[in-house]
Amino acid sequence: MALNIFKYSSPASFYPLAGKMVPVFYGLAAVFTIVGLYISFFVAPTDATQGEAYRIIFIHVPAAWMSMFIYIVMAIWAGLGLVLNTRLSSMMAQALAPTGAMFTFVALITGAFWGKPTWGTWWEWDARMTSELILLFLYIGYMSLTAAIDDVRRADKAGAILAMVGGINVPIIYFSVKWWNTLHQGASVSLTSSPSMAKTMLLGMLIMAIAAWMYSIAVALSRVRLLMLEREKSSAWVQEILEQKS
Amino acid sequence: MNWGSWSNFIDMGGRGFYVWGSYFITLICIVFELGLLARQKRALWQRLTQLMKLNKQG
Amino acid sequence: MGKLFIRVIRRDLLLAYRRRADVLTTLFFFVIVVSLFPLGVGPEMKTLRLIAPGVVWVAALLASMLSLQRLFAADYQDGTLEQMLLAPHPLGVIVLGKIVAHWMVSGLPLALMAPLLGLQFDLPPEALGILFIALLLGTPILSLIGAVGAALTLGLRGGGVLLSLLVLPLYIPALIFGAGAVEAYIAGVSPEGHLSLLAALLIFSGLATPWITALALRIAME
Amino acid sequence: MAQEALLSLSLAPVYRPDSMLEVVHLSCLRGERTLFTDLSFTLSPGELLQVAGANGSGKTSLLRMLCGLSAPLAGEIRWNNAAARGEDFNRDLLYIGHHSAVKEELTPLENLLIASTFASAPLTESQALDALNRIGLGGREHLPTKALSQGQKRRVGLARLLVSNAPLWILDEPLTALDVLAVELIQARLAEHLAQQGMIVLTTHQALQVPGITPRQIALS
Repeated sequence: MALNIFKYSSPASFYPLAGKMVPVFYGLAAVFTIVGLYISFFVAPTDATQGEAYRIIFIHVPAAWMSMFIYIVMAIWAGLGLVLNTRLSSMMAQALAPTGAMFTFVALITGAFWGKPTWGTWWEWDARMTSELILLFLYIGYMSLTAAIDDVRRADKAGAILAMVGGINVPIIYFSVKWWNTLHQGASVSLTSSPSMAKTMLLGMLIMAIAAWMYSIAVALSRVRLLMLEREKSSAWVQEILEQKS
Repeated sequence: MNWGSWSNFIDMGGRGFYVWGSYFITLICIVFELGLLARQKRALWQRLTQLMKLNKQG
Repeated sequence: MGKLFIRVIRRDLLLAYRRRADVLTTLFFFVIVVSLFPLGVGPEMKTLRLIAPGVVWVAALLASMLSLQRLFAADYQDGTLEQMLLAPHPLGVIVLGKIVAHWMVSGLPLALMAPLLGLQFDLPPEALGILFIALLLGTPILSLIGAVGAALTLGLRGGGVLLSLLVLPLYIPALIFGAGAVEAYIAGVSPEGHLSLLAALLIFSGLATPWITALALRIAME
Repeated sequence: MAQEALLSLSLAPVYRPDSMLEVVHLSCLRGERTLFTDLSFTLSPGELLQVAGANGSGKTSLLRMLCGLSAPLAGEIRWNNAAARGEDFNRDLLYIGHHSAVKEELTPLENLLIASTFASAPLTESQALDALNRIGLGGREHLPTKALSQGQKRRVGLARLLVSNAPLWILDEPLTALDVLAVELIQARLAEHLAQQGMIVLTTHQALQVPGITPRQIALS
């Protein structure tokens, strides 16, 4: 096992392995999405307090989970890259960032779509929405910083520092916004606090979250393959792949 | 959950715009991300094969 | 160690004194931004009193963006930063010295100026005092966190804009507690909680950020 | 400028007779280009190593790597049988790079005094004044450096050579922008440092004539 990890942590052997994994994860993502959507629309009952509008949570909540999970995973990969100086982990971090930003954006937009019929406004300055917005800023900052640095080694390391500093800050920001919010007015309804939440609702949310996981893995893997090709373009294994293709 | 008719399903108890709007935007986001990725992939392959040809000539 | 720390501060203060126009520019920027708000919002004193703490704080954040770009830039360009990295002392101590000096010429003047600007917004005298204390505790946090961003974006094209993008989101807790202290007082609540949290944030960032900045500088210089 | 005057006040390097700089299988990557691979050499007390090579061949990269400013792609650099990094190594090192770390807003005296506080041995004002005098900046100690000529600014940075007691000197183009007299002075100081069992690694585009020393050379292609 240890030998395997060692072997696959080199881009040359990880590239073809990732290539085989990508379609599998796309397929799984499609299957889980179909099942999840079926449960969301045809199994889960109407919510007693929120009516049909609650069906937005089947994408909102998984997207919000993903936005946070991906940030944590990204910060861990980036940190590993900084400490252990492994090329692949830094590339994984950079491959995850755009997908994380996408889910953060989706969580914000769907939150607004849920807020309008429920709160009566598109936006509320509650702790979750605000932290989600700041998370989007952090993702954009990370991507801009790594894109602005030409030297890849510096880009990896500087990105890692930013990702980790941001990671420490997210909970601080969350709690400070929460505290600030309770002092001002206090958000009334929360998306998931409905007491009448049926088991099927939870099941739908979980299955959609699994679908989002599968999708993220597939996209991140195919993006990390591009990064590998780009960065190692003069190495023997990339040349070999290019020969085969043409 | 039995919706009865298509129009009921589309209407979502009067919240159709919000429910379908958020699902639609999510779809757009995913399509956008995948499209961007495919474009990056094409551009990179093109660049790399060109580079290889140049290297072979020179 | 302490001696070195003092020497770094004295050096940077001397340099700032020789380039005092820069210091004044930041201060005037702060004054102008704060003074623009009543013109945009309208002269209704009740509204102005309400927004005053937030306005002063946001203006302080923006002003710190202006001055942060200069924190390491000159030393980077003339090779002094290389000498600091190669000095037989912990880099974090040198960095902390530079941050303290930076705060004395950028944050401290803002804190001293703020009560005067608060008068434009008809804040009561006690609120002015709390505004001053909050800024006194909060502006060093801006310099400390900002230093990490300044080190990360060192020497990059478009570094100034990038710096704001990276650092401004991280300023949010300081903004919330800082502006909140004054708002709480005006609303008749004790501002003690806000100020203690601000102090906790200051201690935390004071302990952590010099070392993170030092690491970022080493990475930037590779 | 008499060389005896130079010798009289210079500090002897604090060295160990078994001091050694070892470079083992060093490789350097800049951007996507490999600048050099498998570079090995050792430097013993009293030796001078001149790094030669065309522009862009990696001379500055090598010197920065020797200082520990950047990490090698492969290989290692050892100082006195330990990795050449950290505060102990820095205490033994004097590095003067492309940019000579001179602040235009400060006077030559302030510059030298501040530079010496970053190094381990702070100078007294009279020591600093004396060094500036010897390097030909007498009478200009209290002028702002921005009022000086290019060559004089360079001398402000190089004044550190006169007061350094570090055994290992790493100098990137120390002779550029200097007039004949200053070049002679610096070369004499280098000779003195070597005679006191110091070590020097440098790059230069000019002909190097250190009295009594034949420099070893390595060429980067």
